[in-house]
Amino acid sequence: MTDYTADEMMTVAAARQLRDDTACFVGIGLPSTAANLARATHAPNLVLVYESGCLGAKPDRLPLSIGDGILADTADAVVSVPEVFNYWLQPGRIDVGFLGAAQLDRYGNINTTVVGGDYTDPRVRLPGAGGAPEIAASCGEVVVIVRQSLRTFVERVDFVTSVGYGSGPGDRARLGLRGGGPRTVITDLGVLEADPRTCELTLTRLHPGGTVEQARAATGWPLAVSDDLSTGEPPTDDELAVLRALEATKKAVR
Amino acid sequence: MTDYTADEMMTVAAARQLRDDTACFVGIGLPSTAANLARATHAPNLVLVYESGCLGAKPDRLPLSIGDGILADTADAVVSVPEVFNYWLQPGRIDVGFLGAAQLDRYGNINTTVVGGDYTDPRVRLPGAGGAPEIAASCGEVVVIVRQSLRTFVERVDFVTSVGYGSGPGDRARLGLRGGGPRTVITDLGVLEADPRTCELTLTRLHPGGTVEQARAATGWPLAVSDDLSTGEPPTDDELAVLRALEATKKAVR
Amino acid sequence: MAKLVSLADGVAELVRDGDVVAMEGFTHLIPFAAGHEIIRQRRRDLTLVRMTPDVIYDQLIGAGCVGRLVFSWGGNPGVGSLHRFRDAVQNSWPVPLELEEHSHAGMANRYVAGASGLPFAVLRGYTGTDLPRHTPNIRTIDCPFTGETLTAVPALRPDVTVVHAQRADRAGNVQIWGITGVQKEAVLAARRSLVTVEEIVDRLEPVPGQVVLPGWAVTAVAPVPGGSHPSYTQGYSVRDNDFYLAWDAISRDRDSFKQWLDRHVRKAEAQA
Amino acid sequence: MAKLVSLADGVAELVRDGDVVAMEGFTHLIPFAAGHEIIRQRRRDLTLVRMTPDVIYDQLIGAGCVGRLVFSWGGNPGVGSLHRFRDAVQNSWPVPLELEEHSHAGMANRYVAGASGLPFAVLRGYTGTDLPRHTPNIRTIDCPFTGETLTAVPALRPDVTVVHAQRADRAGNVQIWGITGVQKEAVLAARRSLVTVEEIVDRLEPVPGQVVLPGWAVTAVAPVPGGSHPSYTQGYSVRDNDFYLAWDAISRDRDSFKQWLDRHVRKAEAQA
Repeated sequence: MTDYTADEMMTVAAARQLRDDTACFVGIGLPSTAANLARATHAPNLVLVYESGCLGAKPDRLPLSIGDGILADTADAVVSVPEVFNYWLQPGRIDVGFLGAAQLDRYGNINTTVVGGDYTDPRVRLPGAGGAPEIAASCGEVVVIVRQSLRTFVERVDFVTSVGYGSGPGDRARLGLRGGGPRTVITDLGVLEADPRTCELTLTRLHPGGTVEQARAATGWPLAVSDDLSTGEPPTDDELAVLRALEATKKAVR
Repeated sequence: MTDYTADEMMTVAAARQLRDDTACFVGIGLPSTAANLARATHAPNLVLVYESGCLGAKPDRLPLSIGDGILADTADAVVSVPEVFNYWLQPGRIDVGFLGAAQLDRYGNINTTVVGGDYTDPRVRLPGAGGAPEIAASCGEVVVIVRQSLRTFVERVDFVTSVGYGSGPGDRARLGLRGGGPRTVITDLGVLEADPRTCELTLTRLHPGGTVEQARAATGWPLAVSDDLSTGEPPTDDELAVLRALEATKKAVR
Repeated sequence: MAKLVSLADGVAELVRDGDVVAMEGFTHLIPFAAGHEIIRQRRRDLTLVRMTPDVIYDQLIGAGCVGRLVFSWGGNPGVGSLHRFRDAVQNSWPVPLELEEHSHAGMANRYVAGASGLPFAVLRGYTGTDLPRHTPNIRTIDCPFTGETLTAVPALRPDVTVVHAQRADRAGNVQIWGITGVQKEAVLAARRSLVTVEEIVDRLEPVPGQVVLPGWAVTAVAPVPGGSHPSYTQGYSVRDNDFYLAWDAISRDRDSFKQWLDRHVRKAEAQA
Repeated sequence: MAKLVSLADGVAELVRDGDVVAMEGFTHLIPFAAGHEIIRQRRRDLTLVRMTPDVIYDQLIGAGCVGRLVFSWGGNPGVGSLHRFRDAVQNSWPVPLELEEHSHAGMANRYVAGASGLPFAVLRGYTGTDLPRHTPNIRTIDCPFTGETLTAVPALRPDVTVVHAQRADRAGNVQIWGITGVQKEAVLAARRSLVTVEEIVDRLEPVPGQVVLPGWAVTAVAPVPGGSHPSYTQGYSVRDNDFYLAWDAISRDRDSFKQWLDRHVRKAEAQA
C-alpha cells in the first residue's frame, strides 16, 4: 500500500461519500477536488453543478476556480448565475451540497465570514457567504469537508454564515429550510455524522491510525462518539493514483 | 400616382408614425406589417421586438406569426419569453408599443377579450390579453392601428384588456403606469391623437379623400376634432411598392 | 436521467385524467403529436395550461379532453380565432370550459416562480385592466423597501409539462434552439415532464441559441419525428401554413371538426 | 446604439466620483484594464458592487478609490484571501471600507430585480444566518397566496456597470460566451454601462452559449484587447494563474503593493 497524507485520506473519504447518479453542488477548494475524484473513480455519472452556472461539468483536470473555462467547455449546459441559484438550487433539485468551512460547531453551523472581534471590527475578515447559505438551506443534504482543529471545531461559530441544525432538533423546520442539512462532516481525522435524534455531529468513523483522543483534542466541544465507531479503509492505490494525477493537472496549469 | 386601398393607406400612415433608431414592441397582424414597412422604408434602424423573444428582428418577408422562424434567424438576440417581458418590456426600455384592438374607447382603452353578454357568457369570445396589458402599461408610448367603425370605436369598451388613459387625465399616474399611453391611433379614415389636456382621442388628420362626417359616423362617441385638422399625404409609389412586395412574401409562403 | 419511451407509453404513464397539463411552445415546436396521442388515449377533465393555446388546444377542447383552460392568448396564430375554443366557452360544447385568464407577462412569471420553487411572482402588470375582476389569483403586494404596490401571481406547478424539441442524446439531455419561448420554465415548473424530439443522437453538437435541459431534470423523452407538424421545428421543418388556414374552416363546424378528428387523429396509427 | 470610445474616454465620461459601480465577472472576463483606468483617473468614494470581488477590487480598494463595498464573496479565487480588502476592513487602510454583505443568491436576485425594473426580489435565502443582523436591507415578505414567509432584497441599480466581453460589432452589439455569470443583469440594471471588448468586428458570428447585448441597451463599448488579463477571455486568452498566486505576496504588504501599483498601473500608458 502506498503512503498517503492526512489530506489525501480526507479527500478520498469525502469522495467516497458521493453516490453515482446524483447531482452535487460543488464549492471550490477541497470540495471540488473530492467531487472530481469521485467522478473519476466510483461515480462516473455524478453531476457536478458549479455556482458559476455550469451544470454537469466534466473537467479532465482540476479547475483553478469555480469559474474555470474547463467547466463551461465540458458542461451539459451553461446557464446564468441567477438561473443556477433560482432554477436549480432553490427548488431543491440538487441532491448534495458540498461545502468547506472556516469554523464549524456541533450542530454543523458554518462560519466563513469573520473570526474574532465583532462583525465591524473583526480579528480576521474571511471571504464571506458566497453561495453557501442557500446551498446549506436547499440541497437534499450537505457534506462538509474541513480539517479538524480547535481553531475550526468551535463550541459556537463567531458568525452563522450557513445554517446547519441551528441550535438543535426542529430548528431547520422552524426556519423553513427545506434541505436535509449537514448529514456528514469529513475531516483529516475521521467522519462525523449528525445524530438523527439530537442533530449533534457525532464521530462515527476514524481514518486508519487515528484515535478518539486525537479527535477529542481537536474539537472545541465535548465530542460525542458513536457506539458503532468504525475505522475507515485507507485510500486504495487507484484512488491515490487518480487523486495525485488530478492534483498534478492543477500544478501543470500553474 | 398609383391607386391604393384604405387598408394600404392605414398601414402606410402607421408605418410613418415609427421613427428610426427607436425600439418598437410589435403586435401581430397590422402592427407587424406596418413596422416591417417602416423598417423597409424610412426607418432602417428601427428595432423590432417581438414577444416571442426576438430582439432586433430583421425579416426580409412578413412573418406568419410573432413566432415565425425568420424572426429568430434574423434577430440580434433571441431571449426567453420571461426575459422579453421582465428585462426588456417591464423596465421601460421599449420606445413604442404597437397594438391592434377589437374595441377602443375615447380614452384609448383596448378590448381584445370579450364582446357582448358578460365575461362568463360572452357574445363573442376573443383571443384575450396576450402581451398587450403590459405593452400598453410600459412602453414609452403606444400606437394603435385599427379599422374605424361603430363596432370598434365604442363609448365604453366591454372589457378593459389594456389600459389607455382609463377614465381620463391623471388615471395613468394614479394606477402607477409608467409608459406614456396611447398617443396615436391610426385608422383607415385618419389619425387620432390623445389631447394632452383631456386625454381624449381627437381627430387630427384625415387620409386623402376622407371627411370629418365619415369619421364621426364611424365613432361611437361624440368625436372631438382638432382645430388644426390636416389631411395626410397619400402613399408614395415607393411605400406602396414596398408594402405590396411585403404582402406578396406572405402569400408566397402560404 | 430521463427515460427514453415511445410516445404512447410516455403519454400513458405521465398524463392522467384530471391532471394539470402544460403543452408549451410559442408558435414554434408545438407538441401536436403528443396532443393527438392524449386525444387517442381519451384523457378527460384536464386543466390545460398555456400562454398561447392554439390549434392543438382547440383540438383537445373539441375532443372533450378539457374542463379548464389557464391561458393568456387563445387564437389561431396569424389566422384568427379558435372556433372549438369559442364553441366551448359560448355554448359549452362538447363540455363546459372554465377559464382562468392572465396576461403573457403574468403567465411567464407564474412559470418562472414554479421553476424557482417560489409560491408566487412579482411583476408590474394587470393594473387597471378588468382581468383581476375575473381572475381571483391576481393580487397585489407591497414592496418592503419602497412601499410601492405591485402585482403578485401564484406559481404554476403543472402535474406534467409536454414540449417538443429538436433532439436529445441517449442520456435524455434535450437540446432546443430557435424561439425557445417559456419551455425551459414550463418543464422545470412541472412535477413530471415529457419531451418529444425529432431525433435521438449520440452527441448533442452545440448550436448557437441553444437551450439544453439536462436529462436529470426531464422525466421522459420520446422520439417523434415531425412531432410538431403543422407547426415547425427550426432546423427540421417549416410551418405548414396551409393547415393553419384550413383549420379555420374545418373547426368552424362541429361535424367537419369531428370528421377531421376521426380521420386524422383517432384512426391514425400511434406514432413511434 | 452604443458609442465606440477609447477606454480612457469611456471611464472619464461614465465613471464619476461617488458612483455606485458594478464591475462584474465570475472569474471569467474580469474587467481588469477598466479597473486600472479607474485607478489612473483617481476616482474616489466609489461604492463598488460585485458578487465576487477579487484581485481587481483588491487593487481598487488598496488604491483608495473605494468607500463602500456591496458583495457576497471576497477572495482571490482559487488562491485565498484578499489582503488589501482585509487591511481596509481590519485597519481602515488606506481609507475606511464600509461593507454591505449578502449571499450570492441574494446579490444575483438583486441584479435581476434591477434589470427587471422592480424595486425588490423574492427568494428563499439568508434564513437563520447572521447576515440579516448586519445587513439591514434583507427583509421578509409574505406570500399573498400561501402566507409563507420568504426573503426580500432590494433591487441593485448601479450608476454604471463595467464588464469585459469577447467582441462587439460597429453598432455596439456585444457578444459574450463561456461563463456569462450575471453580466447581462448587471448591465441591464445599471443607468449607464461600459463594455470593454477584445475586438470590434464587422459581423458577430453566432457562437453556442452566447449572450448578446443589443447595442441600444449599452452606453459605450471600448476595444481593449487583453482587457481581462490576468483573468481570461474564453476563446481569446487563458488565465494567468501565476499572477493570481503572485498577488498573494504582492498584496500582503502595503509597500510592495504600492510599488506594484506605481509600476504596473499608475505609470502604465493608458490602453487603447
